[in-house]
Amino acid sequence: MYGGFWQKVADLDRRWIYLVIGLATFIPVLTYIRVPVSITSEVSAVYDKLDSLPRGTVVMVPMEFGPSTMAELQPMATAVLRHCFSRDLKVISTALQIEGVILVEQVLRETAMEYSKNYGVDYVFLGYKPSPDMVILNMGENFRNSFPRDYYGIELDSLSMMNGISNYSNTACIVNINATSGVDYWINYANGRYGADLALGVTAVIATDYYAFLHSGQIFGLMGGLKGAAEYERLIGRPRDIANRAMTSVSVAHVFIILFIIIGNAAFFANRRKDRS
Amino acid sequence: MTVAAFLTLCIFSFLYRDNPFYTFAEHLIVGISAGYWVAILYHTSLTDLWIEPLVASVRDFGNPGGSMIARGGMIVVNIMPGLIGLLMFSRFFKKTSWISRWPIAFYLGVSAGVALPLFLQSFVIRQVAANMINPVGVARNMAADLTVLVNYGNSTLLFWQGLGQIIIVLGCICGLAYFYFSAEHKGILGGAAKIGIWILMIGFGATFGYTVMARISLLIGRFNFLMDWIAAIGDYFKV
Amino acid sequence: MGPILKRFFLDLSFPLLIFSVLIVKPCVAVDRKPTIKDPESPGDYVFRYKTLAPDPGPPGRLIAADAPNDAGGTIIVSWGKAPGDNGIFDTVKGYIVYRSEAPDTGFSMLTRLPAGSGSYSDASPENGRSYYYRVASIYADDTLMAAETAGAIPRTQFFHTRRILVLLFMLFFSGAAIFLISHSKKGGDLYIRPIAGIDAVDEAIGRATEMGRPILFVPGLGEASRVATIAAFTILGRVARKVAEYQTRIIVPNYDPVVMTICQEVVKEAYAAAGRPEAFDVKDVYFVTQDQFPYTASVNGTMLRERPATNFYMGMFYAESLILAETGFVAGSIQIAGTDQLIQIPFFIASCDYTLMGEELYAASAYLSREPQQLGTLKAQDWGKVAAILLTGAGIIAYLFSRGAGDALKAWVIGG
Amino acid sequence: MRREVPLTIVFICGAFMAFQYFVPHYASATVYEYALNWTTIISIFTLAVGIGSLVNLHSDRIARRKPTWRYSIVTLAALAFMTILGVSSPDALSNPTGLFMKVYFYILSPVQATMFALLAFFIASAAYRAFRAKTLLATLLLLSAVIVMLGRVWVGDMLTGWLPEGLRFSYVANYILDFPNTAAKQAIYIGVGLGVAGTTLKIILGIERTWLGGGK
Repeated sequence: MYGGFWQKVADLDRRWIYLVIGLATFIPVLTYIRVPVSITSEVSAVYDKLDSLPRGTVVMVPMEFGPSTMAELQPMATAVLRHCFSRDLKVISTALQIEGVILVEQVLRETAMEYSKNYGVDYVFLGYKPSPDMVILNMGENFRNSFPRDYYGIELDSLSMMNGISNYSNTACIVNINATSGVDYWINYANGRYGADLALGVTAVIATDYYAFLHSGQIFGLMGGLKGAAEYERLIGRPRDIANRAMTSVSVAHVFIILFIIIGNAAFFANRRKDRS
Repeated sequence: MTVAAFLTLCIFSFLYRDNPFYTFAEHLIVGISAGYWVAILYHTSLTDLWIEPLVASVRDFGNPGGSMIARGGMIVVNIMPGLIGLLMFSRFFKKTSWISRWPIAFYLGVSAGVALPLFLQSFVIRQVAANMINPVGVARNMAADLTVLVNYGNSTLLFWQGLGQIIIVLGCICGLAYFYFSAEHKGILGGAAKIGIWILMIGFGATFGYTVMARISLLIGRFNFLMDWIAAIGDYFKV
Repeated sequence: MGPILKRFFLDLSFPLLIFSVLIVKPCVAVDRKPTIKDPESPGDYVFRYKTLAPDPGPPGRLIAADAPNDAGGTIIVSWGKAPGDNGIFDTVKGYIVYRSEAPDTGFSMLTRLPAGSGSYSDASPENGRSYYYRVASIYADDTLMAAETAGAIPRTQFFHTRRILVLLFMLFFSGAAIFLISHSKKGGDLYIRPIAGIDAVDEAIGRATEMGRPILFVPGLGEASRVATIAAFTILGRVARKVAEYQTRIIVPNYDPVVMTICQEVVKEAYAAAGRPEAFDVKDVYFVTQDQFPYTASVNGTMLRERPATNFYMGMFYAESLILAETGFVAGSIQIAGTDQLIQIPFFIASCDYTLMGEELYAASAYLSREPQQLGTLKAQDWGKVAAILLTGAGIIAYLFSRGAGDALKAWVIGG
Repeated sequence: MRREVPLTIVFICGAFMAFQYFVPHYASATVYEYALNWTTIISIFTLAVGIGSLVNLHSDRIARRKPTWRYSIVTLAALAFMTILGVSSPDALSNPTGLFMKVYFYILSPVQATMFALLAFFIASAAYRAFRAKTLLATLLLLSAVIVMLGRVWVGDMLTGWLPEGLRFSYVANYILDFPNTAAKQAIYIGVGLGVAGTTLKIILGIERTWLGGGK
């Protein structure tokens, strides 16, 4: 009878699991309970760097994410941009992933509006060009090589902010928010070839891969997924924003997934013992 | 908004089983995203990278100043990439499809050439440089922390940080030993490879844990969206 | 729970989920406050001791120099910070950089930089001419001219001196690869250790024969030109050959039409080599669709219907990896995977019996095919790894001699 | 002609670009900049060709009345609709109230996002049904995953908050990420770097020719 129970557990219809995980994620979305978020040094390194720059410094925040990854990276992008704009840093941005161009434009425009920043004076959006590797290399020579005109079709030379800004060496640092494997190009080309000071904000899926570059000093900071975004929101003093709210769901869902792994394994070993005897 | 919510539900219906709603949504998106690509490429890339410099150099040709050859040369330089690119379309015709290898060859040659030294530099040499740790300094920090622990009973965790440095260097070497295929895994090499695979597993475990977080985040994003949709409907009925 | 109730819940779970929101939503007090603009930027808690600020003064020592290792046309101007520009006193408003082509007259403003800056790279000069710079610090109301002037001539360089190691390493690696490939082509023997996963292949096929069930080989979602897909072809050749010898059946569902054509060739050849060309059924190597999730759904269906004894996943895999491996596990098949997609490797390890990780897949392919170019490159990569370990060791030993030697070697390796 | 010309082009471009890295002279830098620019422009056409093949594929399906040909009509109609919408108006990409942007935000974006959101369900189901600690290696992997998952969220600290800092989940999770994980990823990256170098070298030298495709 006992073995039969474990057999039933092992054969549970997968749609029950879908239902459980759906509810485990969904109910916390409704409740808005907030949970504490611990701050890690790799995220605060990004914050400290941006926070130490003098007002008016030009930084680059290239954003490569599309609708499929916006749940993770849009909160992060918003938090970083809010920090930049609140500190009167000037922002140059690109969107080298084609699906996300309009999304990035929206994030940039709306955050800038929130801080009443003016286009061309406080921030510039260069937009999209195909083949990110070549574009990243080309921008290392001169932004105008890849982007004679910005996203809105305005010539770069007629934007007052771009005056005297020719390539990465005129920017204080690059905070690349990226969901694609194009991150490697930023490390290899922008940092490796042109020596740009680089930090990454990436999806949690690829975040662990970039600790090696943190260790080697090729990047100075690293934000991974919603957790990274939630930490950044805390650092800029906005612990009620979207990523922090989502951390509740993440917590509950993690617990359930761990439970699934444990129950699944228990059933597996119980059944195996039964098979043997 | 409602269209969006409907399509979201179409996709979620795949969880139940493969069905016409899902197939419909999928085909719709393939078409729309291709059309979106055309628009983005047309507006942001083709005109300002190729057509405008070309037009400008043709206009310059008429202006006096500079040598004829230089001005003519500029036209050639500006027209070439587009012409090479147009060769790509030869692949739609069976007889001429071999010509499309030329632009591919150019593209591949340039990107391979750029990548060769840079991948060696960033992925190999910089990682090696990171592992050139100062053993004396690390040992000193660890000893200091142990002294604090023995004398005051609390740790500054410096010992663990130092140990971590050593784990990185040895772990990396053992990992490389695991991926060393020129000798059988016996003796020292075998031992190193065994430690290497354990280290690799811990690393993959970390990736695994983070991936779970990423996937959950995407789901939360969708639920937040559905909530907004419901809120919007609520507002609509209120008004 | 009764079967009717179960069906009811399963079929209605999603409608219910949505419906529950509609009901729950108004009942839960929700804090949907729009985000409030911060009037003062956060993090700006610096106390300002304006009264204690030092007297205004010019910037410190001014240096102008040709930017090293470049095409020329750039001069780097650097200066010490002016008194009061240290992030605590807010008295310095910024700096102005002036330039002239004569040492003492004709200076014109080049750029204005914010407080805290200490250098500027001027990219507008022409090679071979002299340029002179002055930098002034701007205080709240008045401007102070720096007394010093510094000049430089921009030049172009032929060789990047800080990239010597990269060049050496590239030449060493290329040389090794070319040498080893040609050595192997001439019939020279290059030893590759047997890969553990390969032995598992034979065993798995034996088991399939015993059970009288087919074998499923999934060549991944990559195009035919990807390295992982090419490795998958080699392994497919081996598997198909064994399958033909043991007289079982192999099923290969494909995502890419080109990959399908090659797979058909490979399997056909393997059957011919095993002396049973008549046993090859072309319908078992088929094209499904080029849409990720429908493809996965179809392969899942095949697994549940045919209940293969062994599943092979070789090549490029993305998000579908865990769906496939899960279904295969539940169907009770032995599973052997191999991919170079780092993100998918953990899922395969957790749910498959054997996994070829990254380079192991290439090595397995080189081991089986004995093709000179695969063997030669793999060997050259091994040499590269040894070189990397030796270099690490050299760095650590340099530190044992003296800290200065270690730092110098490390800086040289990092380069620029 | 059909093989030699492309192989020569690859060799010249590749060898020049590889050595250009070590030669900062302005002549070499100028050629380098043009090469980059040309490559970007060529890639525009590569993407255009991709869209062309999509049209080919679906019109073929319709012409031959393949099983899913009705859906192919949907694809082609959507493509035509979006192209006309995007290309006809000059401010399609910057006007947030325009129809083009609306289609993007209300159709394209939610569907793409939802496709990926399905993975959360799949991962949960796989966690329950397939992730097994069958071997020592799989056990290590799952343990490390569980620690990292708990350490990243507040539950982990709630469970171990009473322990000294060095033993809390968040510290241990960070430790795993910072050290063993870094070591593993470094070893992998050194391998990847050498692998990429090997592949690009073979392409430049014309040893690796699969990109030429079949045919003569």
